[in-house]
Order: sequence, then C-alpha cells, then structure tokens
Amino acid sequence: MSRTAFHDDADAAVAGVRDGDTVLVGGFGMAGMPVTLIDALIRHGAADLTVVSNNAGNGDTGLAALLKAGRVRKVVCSFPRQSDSYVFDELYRSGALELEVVPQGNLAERMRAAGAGIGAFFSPTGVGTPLAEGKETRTIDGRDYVLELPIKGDVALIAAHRADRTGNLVYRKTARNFGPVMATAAASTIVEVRAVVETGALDPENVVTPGIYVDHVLDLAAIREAVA
Amino acid sequence: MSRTAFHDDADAAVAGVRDGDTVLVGGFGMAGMPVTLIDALIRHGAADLTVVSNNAGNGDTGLAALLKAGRVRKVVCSFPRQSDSYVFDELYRSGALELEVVPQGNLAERMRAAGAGIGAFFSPTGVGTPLAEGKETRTIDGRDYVLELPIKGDVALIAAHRADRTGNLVYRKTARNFGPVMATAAASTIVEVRAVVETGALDPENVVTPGIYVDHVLDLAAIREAVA
Amino acid sequence: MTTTSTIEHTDREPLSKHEIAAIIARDIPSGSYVNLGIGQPTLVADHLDADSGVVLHTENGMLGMGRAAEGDEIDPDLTNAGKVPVVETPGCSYFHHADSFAMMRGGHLDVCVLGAFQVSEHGDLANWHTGAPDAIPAVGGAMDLAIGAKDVLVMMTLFAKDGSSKLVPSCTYPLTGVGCVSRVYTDLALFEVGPDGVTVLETWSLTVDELAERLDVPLRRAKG
Amino acid sequence: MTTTSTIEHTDREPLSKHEIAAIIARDIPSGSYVNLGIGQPTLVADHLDADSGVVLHTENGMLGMGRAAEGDEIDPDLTNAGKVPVVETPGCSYFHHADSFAMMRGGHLDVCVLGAFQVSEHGDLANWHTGAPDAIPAVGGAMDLAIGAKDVLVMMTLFAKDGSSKLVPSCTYPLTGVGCVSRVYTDLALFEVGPDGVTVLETWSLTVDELAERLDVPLRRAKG
Repeated sequence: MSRTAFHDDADAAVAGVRDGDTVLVGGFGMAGMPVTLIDALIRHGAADLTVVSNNAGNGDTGLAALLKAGRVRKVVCSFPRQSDSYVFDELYRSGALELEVVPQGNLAERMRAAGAGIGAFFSPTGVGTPLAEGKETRTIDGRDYVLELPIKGDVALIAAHRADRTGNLVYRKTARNFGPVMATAAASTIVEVRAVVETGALDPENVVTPGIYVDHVLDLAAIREAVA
Repeated sequence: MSRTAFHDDADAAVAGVRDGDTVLVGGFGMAGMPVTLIDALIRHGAADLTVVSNNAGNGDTGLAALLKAGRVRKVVCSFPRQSDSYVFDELYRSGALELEVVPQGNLAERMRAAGAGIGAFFSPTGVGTPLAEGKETRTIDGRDYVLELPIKGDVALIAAHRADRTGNLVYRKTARNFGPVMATAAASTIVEVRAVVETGALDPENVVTPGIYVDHVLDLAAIREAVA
Repeated sequence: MTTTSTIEHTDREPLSKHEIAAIIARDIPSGSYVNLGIGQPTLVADHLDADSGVVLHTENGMLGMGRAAEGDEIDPDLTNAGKVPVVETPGCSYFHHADSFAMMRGGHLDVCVLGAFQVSEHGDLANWHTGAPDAIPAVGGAMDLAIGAKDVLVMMTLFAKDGSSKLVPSCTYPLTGVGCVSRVYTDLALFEVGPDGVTVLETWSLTVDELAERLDVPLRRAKG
Repeated sequence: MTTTSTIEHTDREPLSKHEIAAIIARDIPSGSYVNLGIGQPTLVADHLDADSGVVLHTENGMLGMGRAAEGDEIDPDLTNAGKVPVVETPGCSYFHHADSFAMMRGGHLDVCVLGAFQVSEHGDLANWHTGAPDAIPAVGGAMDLAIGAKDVLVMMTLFAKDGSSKLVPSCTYPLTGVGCVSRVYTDLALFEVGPDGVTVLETWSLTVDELAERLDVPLRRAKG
C-alpha cells in the first residue's frame, strides 16, 4: 500500500546515502539516537558528509565513530563540546572538520522551515551575539531579529518507538526530540523503530509523524528475531 | 495546581475580552467551532473587535450573529464568501466591515509565527498574486517568496474534545484544525471542551495542546449538568 | 508534420467530467500522496483503484481521507475541505492546520488536482477570483494548493460557457499562482504546460490541428 | 541616603548555592511555567513547594518534568536537558524540539533560571563562551533560553575565582543575549538589572555600601 519501504537489514536501509550528502541525525544525548543506522552508515562508506545533529558525538561510538572514520566534512550542531567529545575535539582542532554552531532552537526551527517550505525566517535568538555576525538583522514591531535560512537534509536518520505499515510513527517520552522535525526536512527519511505494528494499531489521533514523511523503516525487532 | 481557570459558565469564561481586541476564532465549517463561547461573546458585548477565523460566518448564528450585532470592525480570513454568508456580504458591501483576505496556509502559519516568537517569514504562497501586492518579496535559493508577518491574538476562542485539570487539550478528528495554532498565538486562550477529565487521564504522549497555552476552560458537560 | 506520440481519439465524443476524472486517476502513480481540490477534482477519488495505494490529503488536517460518509457514518468532527462528512481509511492520521499546510507548502504531496478559470501556456493559474469589481474576494487554500505539490494538475472544461478558451496566452483573471501548473486535463485534450509552452499529449473528439484553430496559444505535439 | 526597602542581611554569611536556589524558589510565583538551565539552576527545583503548582519545562521536549529518576525509575527515553534521567509529574506532556523551542521563543514561559559568566548592568548575558581562542564554541540552548521567558533570572556567585566581579558595566565575554536578564541572584546580593541599570534588592553578609565599593557598576537602592 504505502510507498514506505520496510527493512530488516540496516545496510539496506541506508543504501541510498551518497557521498556529499547532508545527513540529519536525530537524538538528544542517547535518547532518540539512531545508533543502528549510524553503524550501518559507517559500514556503508559514504564520505564527504555534512552531519546536522544536536551534538557531535560521544566516546568512540555512533557519531564519534563516523567522524573518526573520516566520513564527515562538516558538522552543524548546537553543542559539539562535551566531556567525552574527544574525537570531535581533535578533528576540529586539527582543521580536518568544519563546524557551524547553531543555537538549538534555531537548529530545530531551520529544519522545520525546510520541511514547511518557508524560505527564511526572522528569529530573536542570537541577536547581538557572535552567532549572528554576517547575518541580516531587522527590527520588527520593536524587537530585533536575525534572518535564518532553512537547513534541508538529503537524508535523515532518526529513531522512533513504533511504525505502522503505512509508515506512521510514534515516539516515546523525550526521545521524540528532533525526530519529527528532521523527518520533514530531509528528501529521504530513514527511521529505526523498536517494532513495526500493523496498520490500524496506531490511533490516528496520536500519530506524531505521518507516513508521508517516512521513506525507509528499519525494524529492530525483526533484526533481533533474525539473529535469534 | 495549574494556572488554567475552569468554568461552568460561558459568560465567566469570556469576561476578560475587551473592546478593540483581536479575537482568533477556531473552527473549519462547524468542525471545531466554539459556538458556546461565541454566543457568550455576543452577550458580553465587547465591540470594535478584529476577528481572525477561516470563514466569516454562516447563516444567522455564531460568527454571523456577532457580525450582525455590529461588534466587529475587521475580519481577517481566507474564505468569507459562502453560499450562506449573507450577513458578512451585506456588511462588507455597505462598507461597515474591513476585510483582509489571507491564503489559508499563510493564515495558519502567521498565527504559528506569533505563537513561536518568529518576527516574520518568507512564504512561497501568494507570490505574484494580488494578495502579495505591497508586500516585500525575495528570491531565495532560486524560488520566490513573500514576507508575511505574525498574526497575534489578544484572545483565542477555540473548541477541543477533552481538557484535563492541568489545561492539557486533545481534539477529535478534523475538528482539531486551527485550535492548536490559535492557542499558541493569543495572549489569552479560552477553550470550550465537551468534558473535563482528571489530570492523568490524558496520555502525556497524546496531548496536542499543553496546558501552558490554555487560560480558561469552559466545561460544556458541567453546563449541561447544571441545566439538567 | 513529423511522427508524433500525441494520441488523437477522434472517434468519440468529448470527455464527460467523470471521464476526465478517470483519465487523471489513470495518470496518478500508485502510492502517491494526493490532494483533490473541492468541486470537480473530488470526482477523481471515485476512479482510483482500491489497491493503488494513493493516499488522500485534506488540508483541514488529515492524511488517509476516505470516501463521503453515509448515514450513521456521518460525524460532524470529520469532514473534507469542502466541509462534506467523510470516513477514515486504515493508516490515516490527523494534524493541525499549520502542520497540514506545512506538509503542502513543503512540497511533500506528489499531486494536487485543482479546478481553474484560466491556465496560461506557461502554467500560471487563475482559479480564485473572477476579478469582477463587486465580487467578494475569497481564496481559501487555493494559493497554498497551487504551490503545494510536486505536480499541480488542473481539471476543467477547455472552453467557458461563452465559448472563450480557458487555456490562454496570459491569464486575465487575478492569479492564484505563477508557473505552478504542470498538466491541464480537459474534455477535449490533455496538455502539458510550463516554461516551454503547451504540448498536447492527447485529444478527444478532434485532432491537434482542429484544436489549434480554436486556441490562441501555440501547440506542440508530444515527441515520439 | 533616603529611606530604602533594600534588605541588608548583615548578620550572616554569604548564601550557599542551595540558599541562593531557595531564594530564587521563593521569588517564583506559584503556578509559573519555569525552565531551569543545566548546572546550578537545577537546584531551584529542590526548593519549590510541592503545592506551588510550578510546572517545569525542559527544552528537549517536555512540560511537567519531575525530579531526577532513581533506581528502577531510570528510563533512557526520559531525560532532562542535562541528559540526566528524570520522572514524569501528573499532567505532563511531550512535544518535539521545534514545538519546544517555539514555546520558549514565543514567550510562553514565565521564568527561566540560568548560570552566567557575566551579566552587564543593563541585563546583557554572557554564559556560553569564555572567548578563549582555542575554546570550541558550544551554545546548546543558551541563546534560546536567554530570550525565551518573560523573566530571565541569573544564578551565580558574584565574584569569579580570580576575584573579578561577574556583574559588569559591559560584558567582555561573547554575548548570549542582549538586555535579556531581569534579576541576578548571587551569594552576596540580589540585583535587578535592565535599561535603568542596577538596583540592589537584598544583600547577604554585607551592606549596599560595602558592596558598592567592590563593584564597577553604579548601584541603586530599592525604593521604599
């Protein structure tokens, strides 16, 4: 029925990523982080990537491993520096990695704009700070704003709780975070879910991401079953 | 607990509306139309209002009755002309009513911008049409856009399905329409709900309008009980 | 004249509006997300195969809209954009108006089918206002729909009741959108419009040459 | 010096960070919607009365955030902005990041409590970057929080470890927000800042006059 493709193989789910792609990666800390898809992306080998995510990797796994493998040209994020972001820190300090720091709310809103067909918007966040330097500013109705442009992804890698066979998604608690926004902002959205349920099992009132935004679903439960 | 006020009296719910207010009125056709609150607003007597709603009233009831009572100075809507919009038609043609026609998506997005603290946004809708005349346009990344400003309400009158005692709202089917957006865009949001449920009865995952956006709740079930 | 792949169905009457709707349904790829404008475009739904996987969007906040509701199915909380009660389909979902128009404006819908007063040879659309000085302007979602799908299809009769063509060099009615229409489905012909002008893909009841005599816009035949 | 309503608690030590948190909690009106920045501001939650009706917002997508989770309560899907596992409170709700920051940016929160490197007498805030040339810039939600509440309160020690005042005529560190802070809660004093400069509302362990000698900004006493 639905155009959404369902996979029980992480490598197949990310097969369409290409060199040079802008990849939106969900998650806030570990909550909502698509770890299985990121690992598959590392195996896949796509390089020269721009990664848009809230952070820039922790420890040696996930995003940090992608960076360490030398696949990323540029990171767009709100908070790269963390206690265990040593992979990013070293690459950045050596000049091997470009960095664009974006306030977290502008990051979310710029992706929302990309998904919603908004060409640009005036945000009050960051006005008068170094992060607004070089950007157009304007006073509207007595308040100062800075013009922010959309951030569009070629691909989004996100994690959700459940998908139905139509591609509709629900999330769980604060693991929702960037997932619904990134799903709208990418040309191709790839989601790992803990389980796929039959169409009809999700209440239409409670769907957070409608299937129209979902291109590929990786069913983690099916992987586990295949292994078992 | 919550700052949201609960009422079993429609007149008390709308008591804070003042002459000259901009009033956002939910609903698309009859679905989601806050008919009890509109009737109370007519009794209340506030005048010189600007009404923002998708339509401009049907027949002799609801918004049409508010217009007929001479309380409205200006209507901001996407679709005033309907088969039974004779009250609006006559007032508009006689010059007694100002009209701003806004494409439906821009209407929703302009209220969303007001609620989200966005100073203005570039929309592709309406470019090159009479509704963009006099507005700033800009080509961004090869596409043409027109600059749209937020529409902020002093008051929103909306209808929802259920509220809990924290002011959280859920809607039902396509009666959701403008309600969640208007709730964010008004300084004071007044909601009529079919029934109030205890806090905890709504799943936190499924709340559509968090209580922070809800100032007054009119419990229609309580009114019915009081009458019975 | 060189070889052409334009199909000329000269052995029949012009299409009825149901037949136009069927032709549009034929051309919508399976699995598409589609918005059908109010009025005649709604008829397209009746001609979509049940197993086509086409998902209907209605701008008042629903994906997976079903057919018109009947009898006890009628629920005042569930209508389409024309305020007609409808039913759900499995896998449907609800969202608010800003999210619904974001879905449209963001280019996520594959196809939108609209009626029109006029379409220009370059795909400009006029369908919201006759320009009459005493008309009350009312645009609804027309301008959002016009720019809100990868393909915007127009469904209309080719000639107005006064005999004038609705496919024009340049719209004389106020515009709904600029260069937004990709195909025009009419009772007499199916046209592709855009930056390169008009290509005739198919005709009914007459030939391309006969059509060309009645229109003010240059017509090209489809390449073989 | 005229009569003043500035309260000088000279008979005690400077406030501990828990005591600063308690003073902030005292000043938050019941029923407020509040965001507590990561780090020390989090302590404010421990001093809010259970029946205050204060609702906590966390920018990673929740209203009605509860205390830190313990033992079996820990759920990796439920954390605060500092990535610490927390619990729900009755009436909580979840939303995505764009909606969460829209709630903040749109001015719907009543109070936000933030740490700071420096605050200027006019309410400019510097709390994201020391300006050191080799520092990796990381802003997180700081700039959004700075402009995202009706009242932005700063919680900090008044003097840095090197003895310099963090309440300054003009920030030397890169700004987080311009003119956004309304009150500064420190171990030694509570200040109001803004377009009219600095007003001392309350002091601990010293007098306003003693404070004035140690600061480079003009101090006013609260009006009686």
